[in-house]
Amino acid sequence: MTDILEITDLEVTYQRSILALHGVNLRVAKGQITSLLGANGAGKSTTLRAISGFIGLDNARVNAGRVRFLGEDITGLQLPRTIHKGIVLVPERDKVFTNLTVAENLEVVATSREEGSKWQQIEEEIFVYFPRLAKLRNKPAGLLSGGERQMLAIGGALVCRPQLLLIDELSLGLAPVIVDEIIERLREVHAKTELSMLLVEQSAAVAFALASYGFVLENGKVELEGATEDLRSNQKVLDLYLGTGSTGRADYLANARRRFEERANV
Amino acid sequence: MQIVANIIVLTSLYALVASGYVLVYKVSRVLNLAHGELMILGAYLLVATSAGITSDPLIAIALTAVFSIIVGLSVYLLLMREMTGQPVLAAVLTTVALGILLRGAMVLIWGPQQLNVASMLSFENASVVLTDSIRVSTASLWLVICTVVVYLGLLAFLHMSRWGMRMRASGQNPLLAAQRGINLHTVYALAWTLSTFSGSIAGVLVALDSRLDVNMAVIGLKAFPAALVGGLDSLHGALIGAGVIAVLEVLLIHYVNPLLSDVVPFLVLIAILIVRPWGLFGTKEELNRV
Amino acid sequence: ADDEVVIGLSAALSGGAAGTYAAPAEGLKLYIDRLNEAGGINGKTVSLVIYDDQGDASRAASNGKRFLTQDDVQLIISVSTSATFAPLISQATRQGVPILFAGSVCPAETMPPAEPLLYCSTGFSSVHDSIAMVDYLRELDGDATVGFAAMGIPISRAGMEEAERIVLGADMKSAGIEIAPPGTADYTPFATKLIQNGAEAVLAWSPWSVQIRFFDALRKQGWEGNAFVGHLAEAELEMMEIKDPGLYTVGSNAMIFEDSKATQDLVAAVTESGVDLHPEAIVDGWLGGIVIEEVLGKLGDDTSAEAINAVMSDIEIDTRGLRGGSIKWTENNHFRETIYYRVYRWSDETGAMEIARDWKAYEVE
Amino acid sequence: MSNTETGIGKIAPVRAVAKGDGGNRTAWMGLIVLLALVPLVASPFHLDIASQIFIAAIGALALMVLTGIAGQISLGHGGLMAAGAFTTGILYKETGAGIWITLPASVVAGAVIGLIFGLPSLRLRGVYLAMSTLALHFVVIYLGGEYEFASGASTGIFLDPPVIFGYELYDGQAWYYALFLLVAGTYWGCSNLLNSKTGRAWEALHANETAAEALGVQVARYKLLAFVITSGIASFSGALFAYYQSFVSVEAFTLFMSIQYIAMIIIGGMGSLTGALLGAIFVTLVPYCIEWLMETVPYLGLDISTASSASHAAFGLLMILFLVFEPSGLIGIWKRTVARFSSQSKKEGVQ
Amino acid sequence: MFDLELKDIELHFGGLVVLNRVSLGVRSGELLALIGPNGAGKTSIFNCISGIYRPTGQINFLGTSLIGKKPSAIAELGIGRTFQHAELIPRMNARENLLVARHNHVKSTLVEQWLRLPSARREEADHLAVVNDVLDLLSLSHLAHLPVGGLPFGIQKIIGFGRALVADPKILLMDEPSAGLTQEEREELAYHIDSAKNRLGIPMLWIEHDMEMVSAIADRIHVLDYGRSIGDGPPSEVLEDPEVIRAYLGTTQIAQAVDTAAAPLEKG
Ligand SMILES: Nc1ncnc2c1ncn2[C@@H]1O[C@H](COP(=O)(O)OP(=O)(O)OP(=O)(O)O)[C@@H](O)[C@H]1O
Ligand SMILES: Nc1ncnc2c1ncn2[C@@H]1O[C@H](COP(=O)(O)OP(=O)(O)OP(=O)(O)O)[C@@H](O)[C@H]1O
Ligand SMILES: CC(C)C[C@H](N)C(=O)O
Ligand SMILES: [Mg+2]
Ligand SMILES: [Mg+2]
Repeated sequence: MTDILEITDLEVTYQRSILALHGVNLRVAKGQITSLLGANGAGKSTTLRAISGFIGLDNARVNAGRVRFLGEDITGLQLPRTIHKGIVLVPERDKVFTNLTVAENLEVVATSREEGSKWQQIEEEIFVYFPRLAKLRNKPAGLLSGGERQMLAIGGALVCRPQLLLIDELSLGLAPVIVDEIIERLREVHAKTELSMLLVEQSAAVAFALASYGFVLENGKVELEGATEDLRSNQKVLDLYLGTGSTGRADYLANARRRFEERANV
Repeated sequence: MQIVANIIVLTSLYALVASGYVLVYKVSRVLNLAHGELMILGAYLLVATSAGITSDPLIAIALTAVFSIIVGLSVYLLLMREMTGQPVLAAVLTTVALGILLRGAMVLIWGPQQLNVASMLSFENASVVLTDSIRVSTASLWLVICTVVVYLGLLAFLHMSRWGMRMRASGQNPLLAAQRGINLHTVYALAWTLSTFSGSIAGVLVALDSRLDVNMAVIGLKAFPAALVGGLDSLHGALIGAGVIAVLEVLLIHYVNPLLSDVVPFLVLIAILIVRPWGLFGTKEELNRV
Repeated sequence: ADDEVVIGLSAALSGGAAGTYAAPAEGLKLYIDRLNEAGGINGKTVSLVIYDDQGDASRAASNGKRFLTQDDVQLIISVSTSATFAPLISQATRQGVPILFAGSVCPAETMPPAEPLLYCSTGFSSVHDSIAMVDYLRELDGDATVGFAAMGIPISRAGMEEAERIVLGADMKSAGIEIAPPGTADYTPFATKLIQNGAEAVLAWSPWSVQIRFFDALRKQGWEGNAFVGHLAEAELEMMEIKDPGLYTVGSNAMIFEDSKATQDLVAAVTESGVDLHPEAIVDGWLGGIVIEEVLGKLGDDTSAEAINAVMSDIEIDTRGLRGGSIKWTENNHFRETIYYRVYRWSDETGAMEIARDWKAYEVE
Repeated sequence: MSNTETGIGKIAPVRAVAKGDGGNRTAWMGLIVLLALVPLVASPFHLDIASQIFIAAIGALALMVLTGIAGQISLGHGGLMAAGAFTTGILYKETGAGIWITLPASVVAGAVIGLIFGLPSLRLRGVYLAMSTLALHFVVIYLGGEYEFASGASTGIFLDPPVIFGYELYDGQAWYYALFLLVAGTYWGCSNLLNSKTGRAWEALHANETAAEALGVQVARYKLLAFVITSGIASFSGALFAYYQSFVSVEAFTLFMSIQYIAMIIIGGMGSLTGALLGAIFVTLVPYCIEWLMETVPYLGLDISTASSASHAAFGLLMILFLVFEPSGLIGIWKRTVARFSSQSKKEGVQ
Repeated sequence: MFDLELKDIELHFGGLVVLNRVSLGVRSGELLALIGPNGAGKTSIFNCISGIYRPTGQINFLGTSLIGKKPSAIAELGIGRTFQHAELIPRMNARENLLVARHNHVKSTLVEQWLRLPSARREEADHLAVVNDVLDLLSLSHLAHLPVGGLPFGIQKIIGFGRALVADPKILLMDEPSAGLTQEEREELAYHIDSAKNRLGIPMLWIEHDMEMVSAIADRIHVLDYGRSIGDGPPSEVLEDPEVIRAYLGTTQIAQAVDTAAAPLEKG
């Protein structure tokens, strides 16, 4: 099985001084969905953005390490050249152009050569994946709900014809029912196109529902990796990300109280 | 009736200058306070071409257009590009600094004296008799024509071409635009180039119509309320804003006190903005949602 | 040292007004340089300290402080806008250092009754120019309805108000004063108003660029009357370009085209110096130099500011053909006792500049 | 949750991170002593520059509070200074009033104008607000000009040196000390305000008005308060300017002046009072430095007027270089230097 | 009786009906969870209570009507709130951010503050003590001196929670306080919410998507669906309600993923 993406010892700093990643190693297998789990500030978003390329706007820089995409070294490659290589990111926040309509949000991405009927076809394809969007076609994206925005953002990313799709916080702030729908849609897309994906998630449940392999990031380093089945039975993952601690099912207050007591005893 | 003609000419001037503000603001939220100087630089470029390269006025003007495009592009590539990612206020101040630099440089090169560009080009700025009671100068007539053409061109470009759509998208969310494969630098460079180009046209025509000296850069300031009344990111807003300001200015000069023509447009601007904080046609910027 | 007189020159060398003032300032420097090269006057050399004030009040204020506290000048010369007067005057008078306006507009304080320390040798002056303009206009066409074009700065407005008063007092009709604010983009609306008010002749006294744009705007609307403007540094060159016989300048400097002995000397000096200057534009500065030469010539061993002031308050300066008559300063009058005006215009017949009326004397009251 | 339980009531007051007075007490005292000694050695010319810096510093502090802290962009700063200068000038000319009347009157006039021109800020943001404050400039200049013209003071209004407790404030040293005290007082007052409820309310409405309002900050009131207080201070510095230069005229207050003040707070470093001081120093000094360079560097064959346009251009260029290469402002350089030193000394300590 | 009561609230944006005759109430000492799909109008309800949006209908808090009042005036009545996106002041540190929330408790006058008179200084120290207590309580003290802009989002949310607490609220509105937190942090947050409720005995209104957390600590749940109320009652009842399941919870693929270790995707 070939890896579409391979990251070795990646180090990233913000504002020349804040070290966000120190030595991340991860791989994404071609045609597979891989998940990246981790706590807040672990560096998940930073990892995705380092892959898809920073722009001058954020004062971030890759200091060390390599990013290889389809065997080619793309370390430090800037936007939008990474897009032309086939790496597309759905960001965590601000993921749609609120002043453009849904259709324009999709259209703005297409290259100038894709005129007329060809473009129509691309658009229809997206509407097949996300039928909800078809109805909203002429609505300014600023009026969409969170779930609709997420779908539109994924749709917009798909129009870029990615070979590797990066999604940051797929389920953040979305209702369970919407999360279900999006998972379903992504599965469809994946089934049809065998698109390789790297998903960042807080919720291990969502990650495990989609991905076949996973990495766990902690404090800017990969702490754990493995096939989803293995991760799922890993005690640490259970504790940290699934909340199925010793009591089996989450007992929020008891767990917290226990930890407070432990801390107090130290 | 002459008053109406005066209003139309002044509207065209302000509108042409204001379009430059709008273009740059629309894509980058940067208010280009060096626009007045860039406009005048266009006229000085005409002086330079006609003195140094060709004496044929038409070729000189065409060459000036090319040079102004080069100037716009270089301003972006050498300067404003460096400001991507900095706070908007810093970018705005950079344009102020650019203005100061350009002023100094223009005096250094072309001297502080007022130049008679029309006579240098042997362009006879004849008075054109439109009706018995209406006369305008040839250059003002050109000014009106150019403004119409520039506006039609820009509107078509922004709303019908994909690059126009990209400019709108980049203005709203640059990071996402980049993440969707839009080359921000191309978009910004395009905006600066178009803006400098239209500004230069205004500069050349104003210089042909009256004279040329660096002080005329203040016309940039006077076109300001025009761009704002309409809404800084709306092209047709700028046109209407220019109309409002020009009407006010001409009527104040004619019927009230000309000294108020500096003050009143700004007061009217405030009044309009208080009713519509984003100008008559500007996009309502996202309220703070919490 | 006693054999050196330190003079401070604050001038609008850059900035918006440099078009009018940079050249005279350079001319003055040129004159002084020549004096020094020739060994100075009366055994004294002049050390000229020049600071740019950009025509800006705050800068002039710090220039003034610098002259007085750092350079210890004995005389200050101003070749700049009226905006710079107040700071210079307020500081210099307190320290008892005289100021010579040589190229700047003459402030009212130099005219009778004159302030003790302020002197003016400039060839234009808003109120007196207005008197001469109206006078000439009446000779030309006593029935004309007269319009006035001013700029929104105090000195220009004052001049035009005075002119209107004289016109009305002489039973002529006024078409009103149009005041264009600084930074006006288009003078057409102002011109329209003057035309519609029936102006048959127009008087203007303001910075050259404003006078001339007013005039352009009038002509563009097919107006065919005569215009009378102040004779500022840019005037001669521009009039030769405009070639409009209806445009008259009224002022007290001679023009270069006359090719008189005085102007020939001036042109020769400029050519010899190799400095890139238009002789036409530097006359006021040159005359400032002459004033200094004459004053120092009369100065004894005491080169203090008081001594210089004492000399200046009672002196008659030969203008060597660059003006009509001499500049005579007395205790009470630091402008001149008699001012001579000449009127110039372009002549279509000869295809050259001509003197429309030769020197005429006006008493200064 | 009550403080008596935990007994941490006696913690030292927080030092603002954002406003950072950046340094400890002894350093400040040292600096103050040093500055107090300056007039003993400096030439009158240098004292004049110092005084110009002090006047600029007061104005820059005001603008920093308004723009850098409360987030309200203003291009009307020059207009406000003009308002102060004219209030003083007119009062002096018409009534001969002394400094104890003219200065407070200028502050009040500035505050009132600030209140009026702060009103649009309740609706407008960003450049739109900036433009509406530009109107302030034009209005004040128009009114001042009409006064000058009507009163026949076409060369401007002259002021005699102010008399304080029978002592005439005229020579450079006296002004130096007086202005120095006023700057220190303004800095101290502003910094107190910033470390209080008021300053925090300004920061809050700067960050997000809606959220601030929901936290109980009366956004409208605090915005206007920011305008009133800072306009009062700006107007005060305008009055000082008038006294210091002994004249008032509309032509002294150009739009360029407002832009210079904006330049001061940006070059100094947004959000920092110390930055405002650094910015005032920088912007005031630069033209002199350029001039000095042009004099000292072997004569480039420039005639005088070319040289001064060149210095004009150089000022623009320098500002550009600064903005491009040091966007966090002088205070950023300062903090980095301090950080480097302290981290170095820490490292050395470990070794 | 309800401490806070909303009756027949309606809210429109242009043509969009955001809230359609919503009524709900919270008692003192009660934790009411507000759930519903994205865009259901949950945040809008908070904004109506805070006075940021102007709905029609009635909102009464402890006998005072909130309709038509300004947000700051409403906050002064003791309504504390956290925001979906934290909305901290990025340049300030955590301590100062919390001090901002003491705004309405500061009594010193402008002049006292300006001149830093002893009275102002003393008062400042008192407020600081309250703030430090809360920071301690939330184990945030070690971060208190850092500008919050650079802190992870999750920490910012907890600081936001602290900011609401420090204002001594008479009611607490929390907008998705757990979004962006890890499981561990969620458990601790749940603990803090629960203990604050018990200690202060105030009513609390809480928007949440984490159903496990909701069922663990909420006293009652109110369900919104596209601007309408579709359920209200104790967690056990509401979460079993077929309509709620249809509109909001869905067929819970996620639960399956966790519980039955659903097979990974066929591919690969
Ligand atoms: N623009 C920035 N400037 C400075 N530091 C930053 C910036 N963006 C992120 N960081 C820091 O980098 C680290 C990693 O952040 P990142 O956003 O990658 O985390 P994450 O795992 O995506 O967290 P979250 O779950 O909150 O999205 C954090 O400590 C964060 O504070
Ligand atoms: N200021 C506004 N202008 C226009 N539409 C708005 C505004 N505020 C909210 N809406 C719309 O009202 C609807 C409800 O929004 P609200 O933010 O209350 O949802 P929510 O239930 O909090 O959703 P989420 O779970 O995603 O936070 C959405 O469709 C939203 O787009
Ligand atoms: C008419 C002009 C000579 C006036 C001059 N520009 C000034 O401001 O003083
Ligand atoms: Mg993230
Ligand atoms: Mg919400």
